[in-house]
Amino acid sequence: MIETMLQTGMNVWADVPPALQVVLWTLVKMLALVLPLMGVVAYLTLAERKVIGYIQIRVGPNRVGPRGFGQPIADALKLIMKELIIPSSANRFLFLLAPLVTLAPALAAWAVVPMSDGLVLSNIDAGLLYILAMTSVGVYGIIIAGWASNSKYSFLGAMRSAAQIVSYEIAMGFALVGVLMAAHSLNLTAIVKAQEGGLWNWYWLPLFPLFLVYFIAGVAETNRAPFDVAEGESEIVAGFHVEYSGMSFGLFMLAEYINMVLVAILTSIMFLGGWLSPFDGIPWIEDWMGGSSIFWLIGKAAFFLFMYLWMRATFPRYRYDQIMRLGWKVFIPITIVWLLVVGMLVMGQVGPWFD
Amino acid sequence: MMIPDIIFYIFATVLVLTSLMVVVVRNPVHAALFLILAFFTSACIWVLLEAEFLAITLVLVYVGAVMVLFLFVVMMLDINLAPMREGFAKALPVGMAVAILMFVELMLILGPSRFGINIIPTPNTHDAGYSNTKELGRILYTQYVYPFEIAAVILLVAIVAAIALTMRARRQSKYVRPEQQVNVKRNDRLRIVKVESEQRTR
Amino acid sequence: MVSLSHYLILGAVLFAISIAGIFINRKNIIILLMAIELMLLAVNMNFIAFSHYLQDTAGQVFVFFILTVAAAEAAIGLAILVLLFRNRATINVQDIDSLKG
Amino acid sequence: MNAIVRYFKSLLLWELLVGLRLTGRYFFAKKITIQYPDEKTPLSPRFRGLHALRRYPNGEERCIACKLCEAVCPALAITIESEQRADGTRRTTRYDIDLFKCIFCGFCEESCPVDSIVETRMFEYHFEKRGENILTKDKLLAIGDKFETQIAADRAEDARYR
Amino acid sequence: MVTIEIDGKKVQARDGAMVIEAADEAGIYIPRFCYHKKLSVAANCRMCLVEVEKARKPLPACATPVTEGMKVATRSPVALMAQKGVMEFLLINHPLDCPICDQGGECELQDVAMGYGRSESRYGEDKRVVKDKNIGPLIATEMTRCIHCTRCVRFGQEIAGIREMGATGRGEHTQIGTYIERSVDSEMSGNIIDLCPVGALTSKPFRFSARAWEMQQRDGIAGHDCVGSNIHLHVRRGKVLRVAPRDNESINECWISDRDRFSYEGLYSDDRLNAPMIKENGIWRAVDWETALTFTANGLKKVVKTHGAQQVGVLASPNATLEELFLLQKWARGLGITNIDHRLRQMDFTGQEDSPILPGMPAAIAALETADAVLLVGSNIRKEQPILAHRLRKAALRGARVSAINAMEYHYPFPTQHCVNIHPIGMVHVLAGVAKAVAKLVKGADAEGFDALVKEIKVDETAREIAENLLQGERKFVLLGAPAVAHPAYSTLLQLANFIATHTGAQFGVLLEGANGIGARMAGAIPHRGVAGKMMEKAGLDAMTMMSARLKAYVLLGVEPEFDCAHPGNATGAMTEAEFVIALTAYRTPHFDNYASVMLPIAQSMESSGTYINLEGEWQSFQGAVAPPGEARPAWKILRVLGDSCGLSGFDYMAADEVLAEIRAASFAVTPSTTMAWRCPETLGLPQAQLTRVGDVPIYAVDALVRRAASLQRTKDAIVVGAYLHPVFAKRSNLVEGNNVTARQGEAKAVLPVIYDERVPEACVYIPAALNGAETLGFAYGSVELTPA
Repeated sequence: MIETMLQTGMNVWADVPPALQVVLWTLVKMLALVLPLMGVVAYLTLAERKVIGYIQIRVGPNRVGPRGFGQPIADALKLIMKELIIPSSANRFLFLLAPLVTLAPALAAWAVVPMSDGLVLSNIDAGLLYILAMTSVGVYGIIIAGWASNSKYSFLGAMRSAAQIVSYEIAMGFALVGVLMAAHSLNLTAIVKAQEGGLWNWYWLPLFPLFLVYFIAGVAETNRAPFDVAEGESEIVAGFHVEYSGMSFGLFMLAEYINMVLVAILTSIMFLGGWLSPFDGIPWIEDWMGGSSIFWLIGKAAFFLFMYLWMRATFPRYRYDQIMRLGWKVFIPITIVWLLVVGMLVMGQVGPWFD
Repeated sequence: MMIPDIIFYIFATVLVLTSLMVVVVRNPVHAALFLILAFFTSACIWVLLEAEFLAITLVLVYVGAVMVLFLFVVMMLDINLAPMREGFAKALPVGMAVAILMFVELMLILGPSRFGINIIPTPNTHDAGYSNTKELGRILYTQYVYPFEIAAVILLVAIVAAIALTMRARRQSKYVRPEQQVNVKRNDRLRIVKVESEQRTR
Repeated sequence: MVSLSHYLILGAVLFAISIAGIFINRKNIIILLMAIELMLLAVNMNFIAFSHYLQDTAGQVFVFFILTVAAAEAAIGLAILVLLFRNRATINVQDIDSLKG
Repeated sequence: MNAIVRYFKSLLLWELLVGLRLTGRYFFAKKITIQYPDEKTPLSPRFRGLHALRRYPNGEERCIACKLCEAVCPALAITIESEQRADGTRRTTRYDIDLFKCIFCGFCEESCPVDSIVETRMFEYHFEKRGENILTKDKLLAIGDKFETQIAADRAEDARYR
Repeated sequence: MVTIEIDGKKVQARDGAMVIEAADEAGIYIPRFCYHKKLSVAANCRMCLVEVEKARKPLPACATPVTEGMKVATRSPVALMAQKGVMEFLLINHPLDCPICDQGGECELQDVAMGYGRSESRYGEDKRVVKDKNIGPLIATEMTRCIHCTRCVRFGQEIAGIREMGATGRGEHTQIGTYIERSVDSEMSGNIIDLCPVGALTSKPFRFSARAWEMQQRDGIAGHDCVGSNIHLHVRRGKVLRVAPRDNESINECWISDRDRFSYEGLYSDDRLNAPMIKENGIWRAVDWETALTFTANGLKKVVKTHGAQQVGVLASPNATLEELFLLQKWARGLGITNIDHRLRQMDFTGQEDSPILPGMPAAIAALETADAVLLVGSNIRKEQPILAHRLRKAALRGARVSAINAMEYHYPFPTQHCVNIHPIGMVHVLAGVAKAVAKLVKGADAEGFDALVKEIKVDETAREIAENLLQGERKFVLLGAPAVAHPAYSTLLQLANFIATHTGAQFGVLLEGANGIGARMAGAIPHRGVAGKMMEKAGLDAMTMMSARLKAYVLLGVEPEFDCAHPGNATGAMTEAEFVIALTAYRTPHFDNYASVMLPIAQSMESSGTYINLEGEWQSFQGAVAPPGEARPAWKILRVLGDSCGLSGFDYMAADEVLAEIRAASFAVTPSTTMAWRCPETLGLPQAQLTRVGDVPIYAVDALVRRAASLQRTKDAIVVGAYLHPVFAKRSNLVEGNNVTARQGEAKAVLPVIYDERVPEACVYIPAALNGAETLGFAYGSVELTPA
């Protein structure tokens, strides 16, 4: 029975023209990436509220569904049903375009992110560059949103956000340069493969300063606390998306959380060996824990996501000039100095990493 | 027509239209946004030309940084647009005339008669292992290593120049250095003094 | 088939448009700068097209350098623009007619 | 030596880690959230919830339109219009409290010479349409009638402190 | 001047001044209840006790004259103890019901109690309760609250001139009231509301509607008589809630008449017009302003085009502001319309070219109280200009000799020497007699044709004495009132009065009806003169001729023709027959519904900015205190837009100030003056009718606003329509009180009840004008036939 169904399916598939086959197959792969991602984002919002609640000795949302697990669905429904307000003197087209411009690059960056060996939508050579390019495009959504809303708060938020993102992108780029120097490749799969061989072979150890800089810059890049001056509600209400409501606001939210997950995953890939098991090469633990797999990547990303929330619950918001100072006067010098160190290490073919 | 052709024509049309909009729209913000779209489209065309690295670099450098700067400046400056548009109608015919003239001249040289498919055939596509990035890197760091370093110096000079030009020394602004703030200990600021109580005088 | 001349003509069109743009937006420095960027893009287009069709990576190296220089030009140009606006409160080319430093 | 230690501490984000440890500890602390609709905290008799206008036992409304509450209201939430009623007494024709403006400070209650305007224990209310935020005289009297037992008990309990 | 020391401060005081006056002057506050600067000193509240050096007991500051070197302490322990003691006694019987008292928040007792009262009373017995009195529709009483300061009693006695309130009983049984249950009817009675320091006497229409702290106080000018009393409008949430006097020593001191105080009720009458309305095919439709103004402009232009501008009559109320009247005439004359008038009740326009340009009073209002002799001709001054009557009363009490010649007996609040009450024609003869007496007494007092004119007249004793009075003393006045202006021989009266004034050295004035009679002439809203009295080349028709000429179109600014015109029947007829009637009106009346073509809602004077010129020539500008209701707009704005939409230039004003500036520029240095040329009247004798109507306008019927002030209409001064006859005369004519009679004036007739009234002279019937029921009749002064209905 099942076999016949499979057989018929295969036959139908064979009849599809090859060009269309490629398109369809790509579409399926994209959906297979995006749909779970949406789920992750949805439950990340729940996790955020839960974690912060727990840290503040509360229990967080627990009304919708068992232990509050229906909350993201309820939130999504609420956002979808809410009225979409367009300010009367806003630039209507750009106002509606902005959320899409924010969301699209956030999703597009995922095309080159390897989930496991070979489990990647597009294994391109300049993957790292591509990711940098996509994340830098995301800033347009914010700028356009702030400008098109025709509101002072929005505009201030957008300007702050844009300046912040552009500034931290430099430190972030330098940190990644360290990685690519170490791995001799811009290809993400290759970077992970270069870290093979257990916890001590990963790049977090030789590139420790870059690791910290990358993660913190990632937090700043996503406008998350304590770098959330772009939407500092005590100063500029909600920053660039003050005027947004309903699902157009929801898209900004979505993009922000997708970027959070992306940064978490990229940090894992770049510095914590991606899907590699930390116990590679330790015989009995390796067998017991199972080998390298996507679950290791998910676990590592989850840790960084938790860090996001933990940091938000712990640190007060940075002052804007201090953010810029941190980006330009601390992170960039640190990365440049460490790039020199990495260069020397690579030249000297030091340790288990650069041989 | 093949699929790459269709893609080329679509992108080329978009590119031409957007670059037209860049020069004719009223609002500089819109012009900048159109320019961004133009860059994006040309990046796509470059991908067609198997220049992936440059395409991504274009997006990274131009779209990601330069145009942000442009937008920033355009939005921040409170520009009175009315005088900017004066003479628009007057200059339009001259501009169009020069542009058309130039286009016709270029066309005569660059037309299919010299660079058509028959004269220069489409090269073979590279095999799967080919990496444009690698190729470019190889030639850049060998043959063109000195120009590359000069370019780096130019960029450095540009950074310094831009900062030097726009830097406003605000001597009067007072700000605390956070690292000093953090390092302050109680004993630096606080001194507990024991004061004897006074005797009551009659 | 898309031939080299297709790309060259596309570049020519872009170039012509940016020339026209310089003519019709004579007063607005920002648009002028943008037109120059567009012009450089047209040049880059030609370089890449040639590089592709002639199978010579050197063309792409030039594009790389042009990108570098153009970025530097944009940064300094905008810096000057900001300085100008700060001092004269205008970016109208016709108002910038004083030679005094 | 101290300087070096300090330098490394800041480079390794020591202070931040201390902060994270603190909040991390609370992550596992016992939660004290009240499950609101199921569990409720006890309310003081002085609780300042929704407003009400009271009546005397014989059914006569207490309010005499002296407008002291209107005058004392720091948020200008109260609007009163008054006239001479047919029997010659001074009465309100309109007594509106805008709950959007009201800050529940309780001054109106305190200023009232006849204990007419009071704030009840009721705090679970909502609006569905524009204009519902205005508590009119009818609504206020209805609230007063509904909660009179509770209101009277609260006043009696609190009386010895006044 | 003496120098005294109050609280260690050296103070200069007038000889004979009381300590409290000196203290007030120096800004030192002494609490008081019974003392009032305009009233006599009673010293019965004892609140102002102060310590005076070398006096054994505290002395009342209000009744202690200053002496040189006196040392007064107002806040010494002795003084404070005395004041606190008095306060405690006052509060023994005063109920502590401030929350329900209308005075709460503006109560002198409350204020003083805050400063001098104890927080707890030591009085445990029952409090005194006093029964409330009903003293009329204007003043609410709560006599339990009375602290017996007797300000109200003294006001009646000293200011209003009629002792209406008094104190009965002694000690705790003292009560203030009207001895028998009657109302307080003085036309100034409202002032006791302000005078009462507690909540015993409060305003009835205002009762319980607002608190003092809720209201904003806006300045205004009263718009019902030519005095232009300064008032405060108390406004809350865009509504005038009450009116209070604003001190202006030179005009109204600190008093206002009840008419000015309570007329605001008319603003909120039910028939207020809230939106522009046009009549299409006989159906009224509320429209927006644009439609209405286009309709108006088109309709008027059509009439002008088909019938000519001479076929349009423009009538304005003399209560309209200077700006409105100016724009009205500018607009009308811009369209070529010359028929423009505001003298609605005047019948006799002969010699209008010679009559004074601005016939006010050349002296200041305050000068009236220094008068030595006054001759009132046809003036019910007490009901027409109560504030002037009060000034005259002060003069009369000082010893001025006041005489009056009227068509019916008026009760003045002051003693008069001669009061001649005679039918209208007789008035002329009596005045001619006075003139003849003057001519005899004064050398060279003659004028061309005067001898011939008065040949028939016999100078009787009264006339001679009046003439002699006017020849003695420094300041003398000959004043003509509104009944004189409405008199059928107004120009003769004017000439004779002027003759008398000129030759006795008296000042001669006309007390015009309406708030802005002078302003209307200044603005040029008069057919033969332009702005600032510039003679027009071609005079238009006067108000009365406009009506009898039955023009094709009329423009009415705040006029209700059936009440405000000299011949209501004729006016109604003219309106009904006209093709196009534009009514700029604040009210929608059945009459307008009947004949108007378009009704444009205008603001009343309290709702718009404007300027009034009072009879002494004082320009008093005011701002609108509240917004007009609904779509109504200030008339000057409407006229401005009308001017624009009729294609006239010079109507681009942004504010009323600009209009005013234009008038000021045009009328620079033109002040009221009553100098006029002598032109001998042709005859003194009009044919004596069998029965003459005397048609005074009652005090509460003078204009549209007052006619709608509900409370005023319930007072005794709101006169009932009827045929008022002297009982002796009525009985002789077999007319019985209460029976209905038909009054006929030519075509016009009305059925009226007969009322006996001893004030009406022989051969006259008093049928008040401007009342419902009299709007179908004819001239206010003229022959009338009465037949039992």
